[in-house]
Amino acid sequence: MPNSAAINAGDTAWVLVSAALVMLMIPGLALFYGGMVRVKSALNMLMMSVTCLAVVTVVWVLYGYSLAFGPDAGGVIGTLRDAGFSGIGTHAVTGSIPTLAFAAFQLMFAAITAALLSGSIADRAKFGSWIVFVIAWVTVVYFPVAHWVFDPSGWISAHLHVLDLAGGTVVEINSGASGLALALVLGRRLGFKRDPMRPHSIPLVVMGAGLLWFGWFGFNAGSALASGGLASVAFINTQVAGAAGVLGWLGVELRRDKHATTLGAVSGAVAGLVGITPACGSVNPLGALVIGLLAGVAAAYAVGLKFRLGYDDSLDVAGVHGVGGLVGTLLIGVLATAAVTGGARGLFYGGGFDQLGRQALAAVVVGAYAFAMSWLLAKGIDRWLGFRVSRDDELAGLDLIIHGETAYDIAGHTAGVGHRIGQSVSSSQAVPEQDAASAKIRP
Amino acid sequence: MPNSAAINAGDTAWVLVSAALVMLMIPGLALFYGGMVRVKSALNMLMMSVTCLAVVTVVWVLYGYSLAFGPDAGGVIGTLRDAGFSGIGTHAVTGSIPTLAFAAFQLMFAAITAALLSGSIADRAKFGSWIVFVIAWVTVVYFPVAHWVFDPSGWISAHLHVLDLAGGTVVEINSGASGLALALVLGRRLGFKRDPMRPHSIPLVVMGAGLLWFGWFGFNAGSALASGGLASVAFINTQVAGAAGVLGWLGVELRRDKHATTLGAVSGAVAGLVGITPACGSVNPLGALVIGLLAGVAAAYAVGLKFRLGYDDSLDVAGVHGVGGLVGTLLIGVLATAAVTGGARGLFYGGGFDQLGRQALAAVVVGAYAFAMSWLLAKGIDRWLGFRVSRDDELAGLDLIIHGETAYDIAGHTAGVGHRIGQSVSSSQAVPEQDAASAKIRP
Amino acid sequence: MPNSAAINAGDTAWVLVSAALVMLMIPGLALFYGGMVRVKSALNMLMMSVTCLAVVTVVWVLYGYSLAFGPDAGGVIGTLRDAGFSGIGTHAVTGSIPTLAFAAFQLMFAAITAALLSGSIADRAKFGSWIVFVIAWVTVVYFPVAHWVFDPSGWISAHLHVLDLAGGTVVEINSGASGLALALVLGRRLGFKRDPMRPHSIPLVVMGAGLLWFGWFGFNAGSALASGGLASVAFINTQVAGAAGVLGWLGVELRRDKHATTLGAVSGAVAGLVGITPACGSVNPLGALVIGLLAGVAAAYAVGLKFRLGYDDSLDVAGVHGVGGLVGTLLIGVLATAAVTGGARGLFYGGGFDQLGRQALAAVVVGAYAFAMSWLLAKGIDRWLGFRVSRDDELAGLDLIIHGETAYDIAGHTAGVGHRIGQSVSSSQAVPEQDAASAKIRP
Amino acid sequence: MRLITAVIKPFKLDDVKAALEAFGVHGLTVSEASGFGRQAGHTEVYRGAEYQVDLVPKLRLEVVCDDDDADDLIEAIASAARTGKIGDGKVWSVPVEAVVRVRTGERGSAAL
Amino acid sequence: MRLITAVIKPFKLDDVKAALEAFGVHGLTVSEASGFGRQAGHTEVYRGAEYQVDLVPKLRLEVVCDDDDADDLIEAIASAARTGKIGDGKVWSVPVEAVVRVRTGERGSAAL
Amino acid sequence: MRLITAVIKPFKLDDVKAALEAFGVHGLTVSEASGFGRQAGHTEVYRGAEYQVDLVPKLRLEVVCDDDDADDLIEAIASAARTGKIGDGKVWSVPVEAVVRVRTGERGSAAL
Ligand SMILES: Nc1ncnc2c1ncn2[C@@H]1O[C@H](COP(=O)(O)OP(=O)(O)O)[C@@H](O)[C@H]1O
Ligand SMILES: Nc1ncnc2c1ncn2[C@@H]1O[C@H](COP(=O)(O)OP(=O)(O)O)[C@@H](O)[C@H]1O
Ligand SMILES: Nc1ncnc2c1ncn2[C@@H]1O[C@H](COP(=O)(O)OP(=O)(O)O)[C@@H](O)[C@H]1O
Repeated sequence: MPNSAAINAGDTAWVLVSAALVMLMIPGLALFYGGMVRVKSALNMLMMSVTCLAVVTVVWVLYGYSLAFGPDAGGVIGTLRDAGFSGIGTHAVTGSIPTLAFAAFQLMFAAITAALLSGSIADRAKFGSWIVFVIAWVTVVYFPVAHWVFDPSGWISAHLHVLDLAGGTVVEINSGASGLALALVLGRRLGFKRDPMRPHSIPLVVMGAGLLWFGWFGFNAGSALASGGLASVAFINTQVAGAAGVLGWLGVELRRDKHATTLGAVSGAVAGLVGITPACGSVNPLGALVIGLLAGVAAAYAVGLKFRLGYDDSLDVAGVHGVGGLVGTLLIGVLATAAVTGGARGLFYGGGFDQLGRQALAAVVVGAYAFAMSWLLAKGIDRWLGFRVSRDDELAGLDLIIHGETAYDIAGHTAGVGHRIGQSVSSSQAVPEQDAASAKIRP
Repeated sequence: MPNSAAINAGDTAWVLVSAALVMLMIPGLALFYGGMVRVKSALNMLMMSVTCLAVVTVVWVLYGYSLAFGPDAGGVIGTLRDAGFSGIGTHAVTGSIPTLAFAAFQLMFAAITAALLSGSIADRAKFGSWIVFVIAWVTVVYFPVAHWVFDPSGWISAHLHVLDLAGGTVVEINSGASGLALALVLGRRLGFKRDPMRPHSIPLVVMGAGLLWFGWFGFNAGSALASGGLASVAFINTQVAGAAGVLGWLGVELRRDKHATTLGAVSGAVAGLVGITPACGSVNPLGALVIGLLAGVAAAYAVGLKFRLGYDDSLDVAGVHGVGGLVGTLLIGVLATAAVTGGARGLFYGGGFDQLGRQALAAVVVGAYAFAMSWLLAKGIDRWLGFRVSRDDELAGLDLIIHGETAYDIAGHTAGVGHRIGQSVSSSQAVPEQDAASAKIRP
Repeated sequence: MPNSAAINAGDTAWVLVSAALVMLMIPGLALFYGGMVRVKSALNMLMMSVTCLAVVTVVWVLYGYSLAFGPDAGGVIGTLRDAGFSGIGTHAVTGSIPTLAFAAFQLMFAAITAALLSGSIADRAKFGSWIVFVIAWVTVVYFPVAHWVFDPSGWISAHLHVLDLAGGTVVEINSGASGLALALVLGRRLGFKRDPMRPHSIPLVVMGAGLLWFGWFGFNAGSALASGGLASVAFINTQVAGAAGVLGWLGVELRRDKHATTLGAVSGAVAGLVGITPACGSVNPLGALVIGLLAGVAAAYAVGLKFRLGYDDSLDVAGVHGVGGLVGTLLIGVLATAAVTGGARGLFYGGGFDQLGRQALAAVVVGAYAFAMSWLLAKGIDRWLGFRVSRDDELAGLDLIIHGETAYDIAGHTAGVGHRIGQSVSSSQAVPEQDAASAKIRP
Repeated sequence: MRLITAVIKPFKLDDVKAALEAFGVHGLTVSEASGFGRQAGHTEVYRGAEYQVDLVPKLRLEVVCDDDDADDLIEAIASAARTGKIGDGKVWSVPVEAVVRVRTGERGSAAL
Repeated sequence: MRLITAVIKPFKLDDVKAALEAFGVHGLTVSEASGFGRQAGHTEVYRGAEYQVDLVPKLRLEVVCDDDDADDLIEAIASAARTGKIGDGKVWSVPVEAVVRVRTGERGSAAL
Repeated sequence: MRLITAVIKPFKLDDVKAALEAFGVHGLTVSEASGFGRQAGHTEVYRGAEYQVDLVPKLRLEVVCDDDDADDLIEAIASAARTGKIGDGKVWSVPVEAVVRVRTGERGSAAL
């Protein structure tokens, strides 16, 4: 099937690769988060991400794409005309790429943004309630906000003329504010501030962070939706800000804790990458350096707030994504350079306070909307289904209780010893008086 | 060196990336499988995949490419003209990409398909016999079947007009049927159905599954061999089916076991991705949703068959790849839509039973050929070299016996204690009466 | 912003993807190395790579790119005109891609080459000194050598006409020689040759190797800086040499140790990939087979030298990268074929000793320069700051001492038990007489 | 001297330790263990196969003490470890003939 | 009361447990251990360097029982754990002065 | 017979083992343990929160021996394990009533 003439193979290749890269961020996030929790709920953490990937994808096909990018209704939301991708075939084009490639790319953004939220409620959420929340949240929060900012006819894009190439508002501030609301509704983990809740596997965290960084090139540079100068500057800015974020966070640690930690290094990387997400297509590499550094520093301080103020945003969604996204979104108003944006300039380059004001307004509106709606949704689900597991289940760990699994069986020579399959199978050997009918191996 | 005019840089970029993505599926599979076995044979599981990557690559260069895609001999096999890539330089073109790019892409398919088989004989195969089997199997089974389906002059492609973009027959049904044969020849693991043989590291399994999903975009959308509408629809279908597969498998688990497990989620993802492999270029996203869901459900039930029927397909190659591949290959005959295929239509879209019949025929022929030949090869090797390790070796675990290694040394503070390097080195300290000549550090 | 006409979207897509792939090699290397050391210093190993990624990136933006690829000064170094990428906007073009894409790609080379060195000094380096060394080393060693070989006006490139597509000299021989110098300056680990220092997690090593192999496609085939025939031959050669390297190393092991090990397989892969790095754009796939095989065999023997000769190149940077890089760089002089190079031919194809001589000269010069300068830098830093930790710290493990962390907390049911957060928090419960002022949770 | 061994639920360690410290005992040795007993294990499911895990995670504590303290200490440990639910564990004591502090070679009570 | 400690080969756990249950003993505590002894360890090779690992994996079982049962139990455990090959392990018993069930505070036989 | 239990610093295992072998003892059982005591633990920091880890890694050695050898063995173990720094650990002994070699059923000294 020959391509429509409007399709550029190079641009399409880049966007498809970028979509795959963003997809990889979801297992990356799962490992990043999963390594950071205690071993007894590690699988639950993985599952919250994995199910986002599954559930949001299905919702996206059914109606999500259409709400976010279907024909505009008043700058606020898309209509349902494109639900089920009806009428969108292989020849449909968006810009210089197939619409289905664009839809696949944007799908991944929705899925990972939802997955980000799971970090704020580690170790204590009912699994079914989480799934319900995810479906409600993407519908009520993510799709509209994506329409406002990413769709050319959305009100933030069309009227506020906010610069946000890859989602400082849609993804980062949105997830930060929503995560905070979730953490408040669910309350603190048992033992918060008393028991150590240290990462059970930092190599897993590093691996996850590595995949996140790698995928972020698709996230940011892929948002150019074409393969050329804009993608290239977004690419190198991403790299530079991630690097600077590492240095920013480690700097804070060395000053405060006297140790440069591995967890700090990768947390700083994520903070820097978050910071540059909105700005990657508006600043030059030196600007990216500043943004990454400040995002790293700000997030390193922000994560301590939860102990001071007593909310349990367990894996620091607000502290890293909220704060980092805010830093980046605002600093566009300072550091945007006309050589990169092709027009708009920040305060530092003589653009005055105009752009900065627009950026701040968008940040506040998105943050407030996300916080309020997420709080309402979470509260509603809590009333309806309960959102938090019982005390005993939380102490025992969600892996065993909810998923019937444990993460590892490597702790030495009892690995595999002292277990029995079902009842009858082992009993046929050791406990012959038991009833063979209780066999539990299922077809 | 300037490119030949026939080469499209965008298409080439996409196929090269896709080849790399499929390569990554092999370590991904290694981790996926390796995490699923007991710790005492985890490295052996990794090694079976790694050596496939090595051995199949070398065979491919020497004669494999030529057998699969060399000049056609009667629709059944390629001739040896292109052995060693002789005469295939940087200017040779296949479609709109360099032939060497096409050859690299197809190489990865051969390697991963062989690696898939290892799952059916976890924990009990002689390593040398496995290598011999792999060489024999790709030669006798994979290369011919790839020629039938993927080469335009192969009989299934040219005469049956079967739709199979990325290898539902060549890769999935083929590996499923061959894996089943292998499992039957080698017999059950000691303690099968009695001892629990639970995954030693589910985070490893999830990580492997993440890499598999990521790589699958190259596998499926790369099979378009160009970067445009077809690749894009294959891409989004892949995503959708993987997601639906998760939901399908978890649905079965919730109904049957009352737990939605992590292993189930990623198994469902793989089943969904397997299901869409043949169909990704023939159905629309809603079709992909149906295929992924059904593949997930079918595989979730199928894996239980091994306990019922008593064959030990240890990691469910037949249950996941065989069954999932069959579901996808057949459902093309139902759900193919002319808007995507550019012609052929499935039953549901008014295409009648024609395409469905062709699909079924191809599935049966490939499955039967693969099963029969694999059984013969495995039996032959078993007679000749023995294919199964001794009882004691199996109990002790293959890692120590075959590879002289253990997977982990992290179990706490005896890590690294109580070992000695060779004899003389430590003895020079603690056991001075021993003979220095027994030093074992090798140059 | 429309692209400049000189920019080819397909080529740009390929180089951006390649840059991302090479970036991924750094976490890949971190895991590869991190899995290979004892658990007590595993995080330190990860951190040495992660901080290279951060530090080298920042240095690259500030002045590194300009030293390596800025306006040539006598074939020896670039001038500082392009420092801070000043004047290099989104429209600047190098070849057929944006200059920023080229700069991002080359950035990753600098970062990973520096990270490679960390393997030679596992478990014993002061963290601050390592950072200082990295900055000095890229400035004094890497940037000049990159200019010599990779910049068209560098003396090795312009005058010696050495063939080295992806850095057999710049990356491999350079890191091998520098790593050896570092190992000599820091001296042997306590217990070297007496205690076993076995890998703490081979699955981590395999995962790292998988990411390295995957990323190497970007490293080698991306070095074509365009998406076409040259990239394709480099791609397939990379695959073939990695595969042959596995077989080469395992062959040596089977002959010598009677075990084909997992660590050996992935080490062989890396050796083969190292070997083909310079040669991937000069030989055909059969040539790649020979180079990969010989690199695997040579490295398998070379790693034993450290025990014989008594230098502690802990993770075999010299043994694998130095030796493998040398094999590849020299064999270009033997196996280069005009059909691939478009001109130059090796000894085997009738090219005489000319090319071989040039290759040898470049190898010797780069190796000698790297060794000498690295030795001087390391010695200087050792005098100035001390480069090695104290005996007690080395025994205790660097993770706890330097980073205040431990890698895992999964060893069973004491996971998370018996720890307290800070002083006051727990004391408020169990040891009430302690002083609340000693609280240690930091904002 | 006596050696008191206690098998307890892991999350009770901090309480037991506090009880010992309140008693003036500042040393103890802890190791991981698993117990079979009245307390039920749990079930895990992998690809549809259910595994019954009978071993329950426990911690095993050892305290060497003076003969006179033994009974009180046993009591203190048992109450600190008590939840009242099945599986709380056991405490037992055995007579010790000699005890040495490795660092100094001190013996008997002085070694504790 | 007696405390019986058995060091056995790991894969023999299920057999020993069955033997204990047949004897009417329904509680025991298991921990991981490693043994040096006559049984040879194994060799591992990493990048050409051979390591001799002398520690052999074992399980360590503890059962507190009545004095009268001790000898029979030792016998039962030993036969259940026996493979006849070197490294089968050891069983020993020591006198117990007191035993308490944590949950209830019961002492002596009632605590088992 | 006696059972000697030693809690030592992990890196001292090889020295203790050598001392035992020099004494003619060729069997022992090792398990992992953690100790609370005078020896300070360490501090870890994760995202700015400091954790004080009080448990210190130790190895726990068990040797069954003849009554006559017990005192000398305790001495030998203690000196081999000594570094002179806090946290070197403890060695204690308890009386053993019976010991059996699982493989053969041999009892008493013959079982060692
Ligand atoms: N006879 C015994 N000898 C040694 N340990 C035992 C014995 N019986 C029970 N235990 C240990 O005590 C734990 C708790 O025993 P269990 O019977 O479950 O509950 P409870 O002590 O509350 O009646 C077991 O998990 C096991 O570790
Ligand atoms: N004197 C001892 N004290 C404590 N444990 C011992 C002693 N001797 C042997 N063991 C334990 O018994 C195990 C088996 O001993 P070994 O000498 O290998 O075989 P066997 O008991 O069959 O002669 C050892 O691995 C060790 O755990
Ligand atoms: N009363 C005790 N009972 C059992 N083990 C103890 C006791 N006191 C100390 N230990 C063990 O001995 C180890 C060393 O004790 P510690 O007080 O730190 O140093 P030292 O023995 O040098 O005075 C502790 O970590 C603990 O494992």
